[in-house]
Amino acid sequence: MEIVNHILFYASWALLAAGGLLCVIGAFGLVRFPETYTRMHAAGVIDTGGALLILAGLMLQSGLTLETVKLALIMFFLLFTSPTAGYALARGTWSAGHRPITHTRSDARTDGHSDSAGMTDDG
Amino acid sequence: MFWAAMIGILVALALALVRAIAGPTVYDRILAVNSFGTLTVLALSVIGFLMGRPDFLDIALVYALINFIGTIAVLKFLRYGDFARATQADDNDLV
Amino acid sequence: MVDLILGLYNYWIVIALMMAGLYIVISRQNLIKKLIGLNIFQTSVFVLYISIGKVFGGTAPILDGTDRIYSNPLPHVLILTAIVVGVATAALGLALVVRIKEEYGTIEEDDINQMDDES
Amino acid sequence: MTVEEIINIVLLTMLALTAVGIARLRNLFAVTMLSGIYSLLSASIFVVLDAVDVAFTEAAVGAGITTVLLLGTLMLTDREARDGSRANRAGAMIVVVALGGALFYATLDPMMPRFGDPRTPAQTHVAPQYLKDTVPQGSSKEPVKVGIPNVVTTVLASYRGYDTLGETVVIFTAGIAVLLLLGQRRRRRRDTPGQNPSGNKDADRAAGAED
Repeated sequence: MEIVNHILFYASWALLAAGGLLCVIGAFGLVRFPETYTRMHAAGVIDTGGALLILAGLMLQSGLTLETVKLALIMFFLLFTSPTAGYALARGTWSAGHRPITHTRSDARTDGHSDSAGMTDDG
Repeated sequence: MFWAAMIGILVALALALVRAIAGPTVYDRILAVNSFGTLTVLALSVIGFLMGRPDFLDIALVYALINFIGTIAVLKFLRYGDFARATQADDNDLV
Repeated sequence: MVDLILGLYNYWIVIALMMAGLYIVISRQNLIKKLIGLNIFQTSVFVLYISIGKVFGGTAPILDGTDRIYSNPLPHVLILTAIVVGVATAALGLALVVRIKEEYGTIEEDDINQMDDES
Repeated sequence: MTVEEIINIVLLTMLALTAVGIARLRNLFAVTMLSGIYSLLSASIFVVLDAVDVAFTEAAVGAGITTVLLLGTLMLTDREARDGSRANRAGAMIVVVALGGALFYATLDPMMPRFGDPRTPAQTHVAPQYLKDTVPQGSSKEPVKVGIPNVVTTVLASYRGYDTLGETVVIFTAGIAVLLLLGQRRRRRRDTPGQNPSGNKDADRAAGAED
């Protein structure tokens, strides 16, 4: 049993650290990526990778208790709601007239995401 | 050891806040608010364990649900200017 | 010095929030923006009360049978009432804004004043 | 410096930054989004400062209802706010900085209770009585007056029950007032068919004059 506890301890530590790292990576993408669709991809890293790893780490930490059930419920809701919200958001962005950038930076075209001036508000 | 996760979440919260303030389009802001909500849920879960009383995970649960409802309400508002309209015309936009 | 900053940081942030809320209420002409400013001001008071109730080493005042230090429950009760009343007044204010928009066609305060002067 | 203090400081700083962002932006939709973030952050701070009940309420009310109410208002009115005049903004800044400076000076008083200090008057005056009436103190076998484990509920429902009744009355009154304000609008729209609800100024003014 001692060994199993040790393994669980280190596994949860690794999961928590990896989850925190993924959150930071996703948030960096959210700030650095050029337009809404790519930023949506970065936010997906937070919503799936970061959230699931951190919640799994916490579940290993709390063992078979009520907390694990609550964490499982949170995980369940996040797994259902974040793809739905992401889909609705992508669809809203598309129908507002924004189009994804389908070329690399060297093409030097900039009309990809600024073709609907009415939707861009002040910074 | 919850510190590793907590630091990551706090940094991510700050970056999401930057995106929400910077914009530039409304959809970027909605995306940032959505990510911010998910990160808040994670932060609340980790804070519970960090402070030694993990029995307040219910708050995180409530947040996970309210965040989703909020995002859908915002998108419905932007799309139709209304919270309760039928969505028949939806499929014509993608053409 | 560090003790002073740590001991007073909450109050300073509360003051900053109060200033931001008051600035929005005074300087902006838009009525919705003014209501959001009032909201920020309100939240600064909430944070002040909850900060006063915190005790170092304490936990939330929900008993679990063990011997613990608990934070002060009284500010929590007061703020619980204040939040709910706050959203009721905010709803009333927003309804008034909607009516003003219908009567005057604008929600900018200076335009409304100008119209009142003309008529 | 404890764990809670560090998280508290980081979250409070972000809260102040969000407030400044709200003050600077003119697009009302963006302001609504930021006010959602603002209430999420303030609720996280309430959890760190041990006020879990307040965090629950703030989550439901602040992030949920207020955002939807603001969106509904934006739907019926404008989405873009104008800046105030330059003189107006300068005057506001002077007033605000003077007030903030005075408050900041007041906090430097040595009698000002430090954050988290258990010996302040707020901690020693009434609150211990409430806790004592709910918690069995140490080894004493004295019966507990109120048996509810959540002390906030105890105070809210037992000791300050009339307070809560008054709160309900306020909400009821506000609800009636909102219904009266918005119900009148629907009746008038039915009287003058074809009128654009958010329509041009003159038609609205004329309709207002008829009342």
